[in-house]
Amino acid sequence: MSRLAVRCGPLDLVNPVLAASGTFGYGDSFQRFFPLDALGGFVTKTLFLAPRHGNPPPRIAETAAGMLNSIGLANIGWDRFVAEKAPAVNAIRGTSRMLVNIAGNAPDEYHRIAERVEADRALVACDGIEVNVSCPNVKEGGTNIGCHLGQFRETVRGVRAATTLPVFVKLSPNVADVVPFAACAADEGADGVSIINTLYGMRIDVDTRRPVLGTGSGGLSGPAILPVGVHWTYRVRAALPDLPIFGIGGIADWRDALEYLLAGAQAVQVGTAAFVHPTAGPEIVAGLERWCAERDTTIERVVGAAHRAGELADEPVWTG
Amino acid sequence: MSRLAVRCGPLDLVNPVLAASGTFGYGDSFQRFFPLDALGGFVTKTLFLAPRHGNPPPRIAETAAGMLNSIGLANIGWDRFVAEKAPAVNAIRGTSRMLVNIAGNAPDEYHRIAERVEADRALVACDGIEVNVSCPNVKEGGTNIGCHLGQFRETVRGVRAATTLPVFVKLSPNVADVVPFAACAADEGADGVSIINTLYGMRIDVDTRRPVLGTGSGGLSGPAILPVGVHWTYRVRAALPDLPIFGIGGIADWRDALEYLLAGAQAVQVGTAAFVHPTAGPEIVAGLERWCAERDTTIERVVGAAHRAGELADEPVWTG
Amino acid sequence: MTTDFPPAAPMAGGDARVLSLLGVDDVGEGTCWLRFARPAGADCDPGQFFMISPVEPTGGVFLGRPFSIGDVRDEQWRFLVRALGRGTRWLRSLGSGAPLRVVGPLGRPFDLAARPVHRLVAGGVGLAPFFHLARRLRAERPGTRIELWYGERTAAAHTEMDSDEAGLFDVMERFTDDGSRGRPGTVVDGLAGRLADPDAAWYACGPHPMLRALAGAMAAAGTEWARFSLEERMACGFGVCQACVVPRADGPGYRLLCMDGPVVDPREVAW
Amino acid sequence: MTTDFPPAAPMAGGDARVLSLLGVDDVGEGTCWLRFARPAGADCDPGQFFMISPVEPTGGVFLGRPFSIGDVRDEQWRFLVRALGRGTRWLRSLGSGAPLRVVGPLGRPFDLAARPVHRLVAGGVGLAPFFHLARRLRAERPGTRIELWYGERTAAAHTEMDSDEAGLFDVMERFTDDGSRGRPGTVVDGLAGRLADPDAAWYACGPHPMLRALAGAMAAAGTEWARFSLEERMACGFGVCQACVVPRADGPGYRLLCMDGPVVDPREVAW
Ligand SMILES: Cc1cc2nc3c(=O)[nH]c(=O)nc-3n(C[C@H](O)[C@H](O)[C@H](O)COP(=O)(O)OP(=O)(O)OC[C@H]3O[C@@H](n4cnc5c(N)ncnc54)[C@H](O)[C@@H]3O)c2cc1C
Ligand SMILES: Cc1cc2nc3c(=O)[nH]c(=O)nc-3n(C[C@H](O)[C@H](O)[C@H](O)COP(=O)(O)OP(=O)(O)OC[C@H]3O[C@@H](n4cnc5c(N)ncnc54)[C@H](O)[C@@H]3O)c2cc1C
Ligand SMILES: Cc1cc2nc3c(=O)[nH]c(=O)nc-3n(C[C@H](O)[C@H](O)[C@H](O)COP(=O)(O)O)c2cc1C
Ligand SMILES: Cc1cc2nc3c(=O)[nH]c(=O)nc-3n(C[C@H](O)[C@H](O)[C@H](O)COP(=O)(O)O)c2cc1C
Ligand code: FES
Ligand code: FES
Repeated sequence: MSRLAVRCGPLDLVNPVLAASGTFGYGDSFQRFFPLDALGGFVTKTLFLAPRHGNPPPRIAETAAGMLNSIGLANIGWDRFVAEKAPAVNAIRGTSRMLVNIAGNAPDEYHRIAERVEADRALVACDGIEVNVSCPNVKEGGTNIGCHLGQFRETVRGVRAATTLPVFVKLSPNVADVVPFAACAADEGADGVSIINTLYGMRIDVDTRRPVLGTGSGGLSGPAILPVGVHWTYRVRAALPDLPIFGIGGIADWRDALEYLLAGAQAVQVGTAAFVHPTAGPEIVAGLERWCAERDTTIERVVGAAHRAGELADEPVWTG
Repeated sequence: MSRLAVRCGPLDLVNPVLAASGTFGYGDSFQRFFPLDALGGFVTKTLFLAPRHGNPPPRIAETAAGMLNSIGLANIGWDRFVAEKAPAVNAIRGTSRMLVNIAGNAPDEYHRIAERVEADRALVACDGIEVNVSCPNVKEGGTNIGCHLGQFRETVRGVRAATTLPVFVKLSPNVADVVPFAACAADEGADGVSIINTLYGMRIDVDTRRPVLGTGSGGLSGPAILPVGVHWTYRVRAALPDLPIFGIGGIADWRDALEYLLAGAQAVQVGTAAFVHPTAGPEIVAGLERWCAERDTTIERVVGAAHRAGELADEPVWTG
Repeated sequence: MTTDFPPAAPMAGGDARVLSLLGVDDVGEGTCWLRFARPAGADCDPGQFFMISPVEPTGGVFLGRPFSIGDVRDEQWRFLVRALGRGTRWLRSLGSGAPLRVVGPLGRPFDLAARPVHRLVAGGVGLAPFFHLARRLRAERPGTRIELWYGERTAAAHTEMDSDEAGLFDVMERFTDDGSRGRPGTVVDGLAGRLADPDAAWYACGPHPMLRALAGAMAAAGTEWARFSLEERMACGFGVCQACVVPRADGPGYRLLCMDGPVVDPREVAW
Repeated sequence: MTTDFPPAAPMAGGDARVLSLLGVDDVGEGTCWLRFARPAGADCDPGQFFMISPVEPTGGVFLGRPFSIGDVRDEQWRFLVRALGRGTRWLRSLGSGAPLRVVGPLGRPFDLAARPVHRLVAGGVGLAPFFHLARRLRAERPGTRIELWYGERTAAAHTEMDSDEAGLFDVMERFTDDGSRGRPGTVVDGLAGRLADPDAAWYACGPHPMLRALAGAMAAAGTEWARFSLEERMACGFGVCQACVVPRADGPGYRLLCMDGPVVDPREVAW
């Protein structure tokens, strides 16, 4: 499938379709549906140094062509991941790339887990780190690190300093402009960015008259947010043409994936769609292969093509 | 229908359902579907002092449970509105409230059109002004006024100074936090806020390999964004319990409207849904009436009810 | 969108209705007639259009699709629909009984010329409005000649007509780009030399490049009386969303196709 | 979501399938059997569940809904579905032939006790898993007595059973809260005094308040062998989304109901 082979910064991928963090477990959950190496790679659930129980239920709510989640980054913690998950995943992943997604309660916790990932490289055959900055900074009154440029910079800098592994920073759309965050990640030596994480959202149960989610608000994902992710992917590509991008948000079929690639992402990550349609990822790979073959082209040639006939990102956006 | 009667700041409304700006023309377009006073009120298309032709087509794109638009605030300008539209609308609007939505290319243009609205009060029987701050500031390199607190404050201050009419400020969701903008509007003497305008979004045509919209990006609206609007309505209500709110975004039926009311909006505005379902507004009114009657309650009592059993907005949002 | 299933019937809404499909009949490669019972007392004129959408967003289809009224026959409203993208493929996949939102009639109809010859020029599914138009011309312009000039890419794409439909036209010239049926080449080529005919009124509908070419040829030939039905993306269909703009010939700015059209004099448009 | 209509068939995906409905049969107020042809070679155990969703988001229904396997009969997979909200109402409104995503079997099944008496305790649509369970018990625990204790709010809500279904149970005790059918009161009331029975194994499924009450009564009575099938919101059903948490009895934290359940020993859960 060399039409599909693509480089995303330091990573070479057999195809441009990965599984997104928090929707693929630790890599060992989809065996029943397809072999791991059907995908170009996958990103683990966000790992903290210590395990987290996560938020009280209900943790999900349905929305029009999407869903809300308030999982609360429940995870087994780094040590259990190394002991219980890594050996099996190392064995089965084949050609698929594994990115370990990390986070903490404050910038220094990010740095510490990044050091552990670096230290445990012999035990965990991971190909890179994805930094989930969309977390409240517990030590700073809960400001979301991914929405605050200063804390964002501090977080990325420390992670970069802690490891020589490829580092991708996963950006939050809950900001006025994603571009400065992407630029900051690039300044700080990140190898690329992942665009986007979930949007803030809430549903209210009109019968109980309370928010559906146990925590009130959560993160919006699914087909509903695809245009938001494509918009920011296009903008970041226009401003930083050399910065590798994972396009994420609402991808459910190969056409959706192609929109991100044309907008400038080297590869995409599929999340929510895999809950309702577990084989969405491999079907997207097959669809892209067919599309490239029919046009005798390759993914490498398609990436960013939407910019070629003239840049549309310099203009301010007049809606309404 | 006194169960539905509600006060939204200085406005008293026969029911809490209005038509949103840009989706109802100048008030004279829905006669063929229902009489104007079936709604509590309506907001005009955004008016500038001078007419605007708007953006090159295509101006819309479909998305999952939503749409993008890049109309570019095409409008007939204040003078033609006064001469050609206002007389007819004054005559037919009955009990429905009319808000004139205004904007400009820079803060001082907002101030000038607000002065005109004030000066022409005898000619245009409007009940208030809604300020659409989601516009690029042409004199400041196109920064979106609604996403920049300094320019936002300057804009609201001047409009407030120019008129004694009720002033509602329509907030953009394309910010890290909507609450400071709502607080700023309140500081500057606005009578209330409208939450939310469209989110930035893009679609790409995989056949032409170009963005679908003539301008590249546009504004996302429709059911897809409902949870985003409910989230910010809830957050603003929690932070500023006395600030009147119009809830907007993705409302297509009475349950959707009720979510905004429970979250803390005194009234709602229906936009995109009316394109595909022109009678959505009156059907929502009927649904709310039924719901209130069955429970022998009133809209006034329902507003903000989702906060009563304990506030969920103080906590940082842990998604993922 | 959390409406109950089955969807609640809408309140009296003038021209906004939920109608259930009577049937979907294939009449050539990817093209079908969508049929609805004509609502009591509802009328529409040739060249007007309707916005047709799912009652709730369905499989990525949310907005209404604009379709010209194709034919009014046997107390039915009929729409000739070619399955091209998401929404039209979805419509074609429906079975009878499926509920759909049908908003209209909308827009400016064809006006009827007082001329002895009416030439209806159709490219592809641009054929749609001409059945209803031909019936109207027969009724209101008796004794005039009605010609259909109809081009498709290839033979398989040609819409099959029953005798009643075919009988609406005194003359029917078929064209195919590949020569596989009727005359080879485009309709516009086929009309070369005839455009100055003072007896003829011209009604055209088809893809934009075809209409642009025809408008150019007509300008050159000095054609006096012509009406084109144009297409642009539409969200509402009744003048509020400002999506459906076409550049106006007189000065800068645009016309709203759903209000000032879809039927226009080609001289009103900057091509 | 821009998949073509009709949806492309999925690639071989293990337990992820698109199946078309064989039929929807109403069997009592708002309750129906959804029937599918059993895919060749596919098996599932009593107490396991499936995630069922539209092939594409439809009318506000996007996520899969979890349903226990209700019965496996006539080479069919049958799901007993009560229409409560958006998705279940939509499922009930479908006709035969409708394509649906059906992912599973998922989760931990009922294990079968080695006891002479099996008491199946059902509240409302919690009845669903017990047809398949009773068949399995008949096959693997021959000569034991299978009792169904089944409560509903009122008579009209009771699921009607054909003779084959009713014949699965040696004893059937029906209850209604309002006394309109069978014994008055809740099943849990009806069981008072029996819970210590050393010959009995207990299998329960129903609304959370009922199960909480039953778990409390069992703890008090020192019931030895019981299995409950619980409910929680689920996005995936196979352990990746972390939505389906129930508080664990041992220390803080949660169990994932889709992996450690849905069938649990009531003593594993903090009620
Ligand atoms: C006034 C008018 C009358 C029409 N009459 C007919 C008719 O009788 N029969 C027929 O088959 N077609 C007709 N069309 C064209 C028809 O509306 C489009 O083919 C249809 O909207 C395409 O939708 P889709 O879902 O297949 O394509 P998609 O690409 O999935 O549509 C995406 C969006 O783009 C819009 N769009 C795409 N192509 C067009 C187009 N050519 N014109 C307008 N909007 C478009 C869609 O409405 C939708 O909003 C008419 C168009 C107009 C404006
Ligand atoms: C393991 C398991 C087995 C089940 N077996 C059956 C069965 O055999 N028959 C049957 O009728 N019902 C069963 N249920 C309950 C069924 O899943 C819900 O009634 C259904 O999800 C409600 O969806 P809705 O669209 O009607 O409600 P909505 O309120 O529209 O659903 C909104 C969201 O909440 C979720 N949700 C709402 N109520 C429940 C609930 N009680 N449990 C889990 N998720 C819920 C939905 O799945 C959806 O994601 C089972 C639930 C679980 C967890
Ligand atoms: C086609 C279109 C045009 C719009 N024009 C305006 C406008 O002129 N001024 C404005 O304040 N908002 C405008 N809006 C935004 C709507 O008023 C509303 O805030 C937004 O669409 C979200 O609500 P909805 O999901 O119900 O449409 C427009 C929206 C659409 C879809
Ligand atoms: C249930 C759920 C859990 C998630 N958990 C994580 C997580 O742990 N870390 C992270 O970086 N993103 C997480 N995400 C975000 C996704 O990786 C993805 O960025 C987002 O959902 C948008 O993509 P999608 O629309 O394809 O789901 C989660 C999303 C969902 C729906
Ligand atoms: S389609 Fe909305 S204005 Fe023409
Ligand atoms: S439902 Fe997703 S983990 Fe249990």
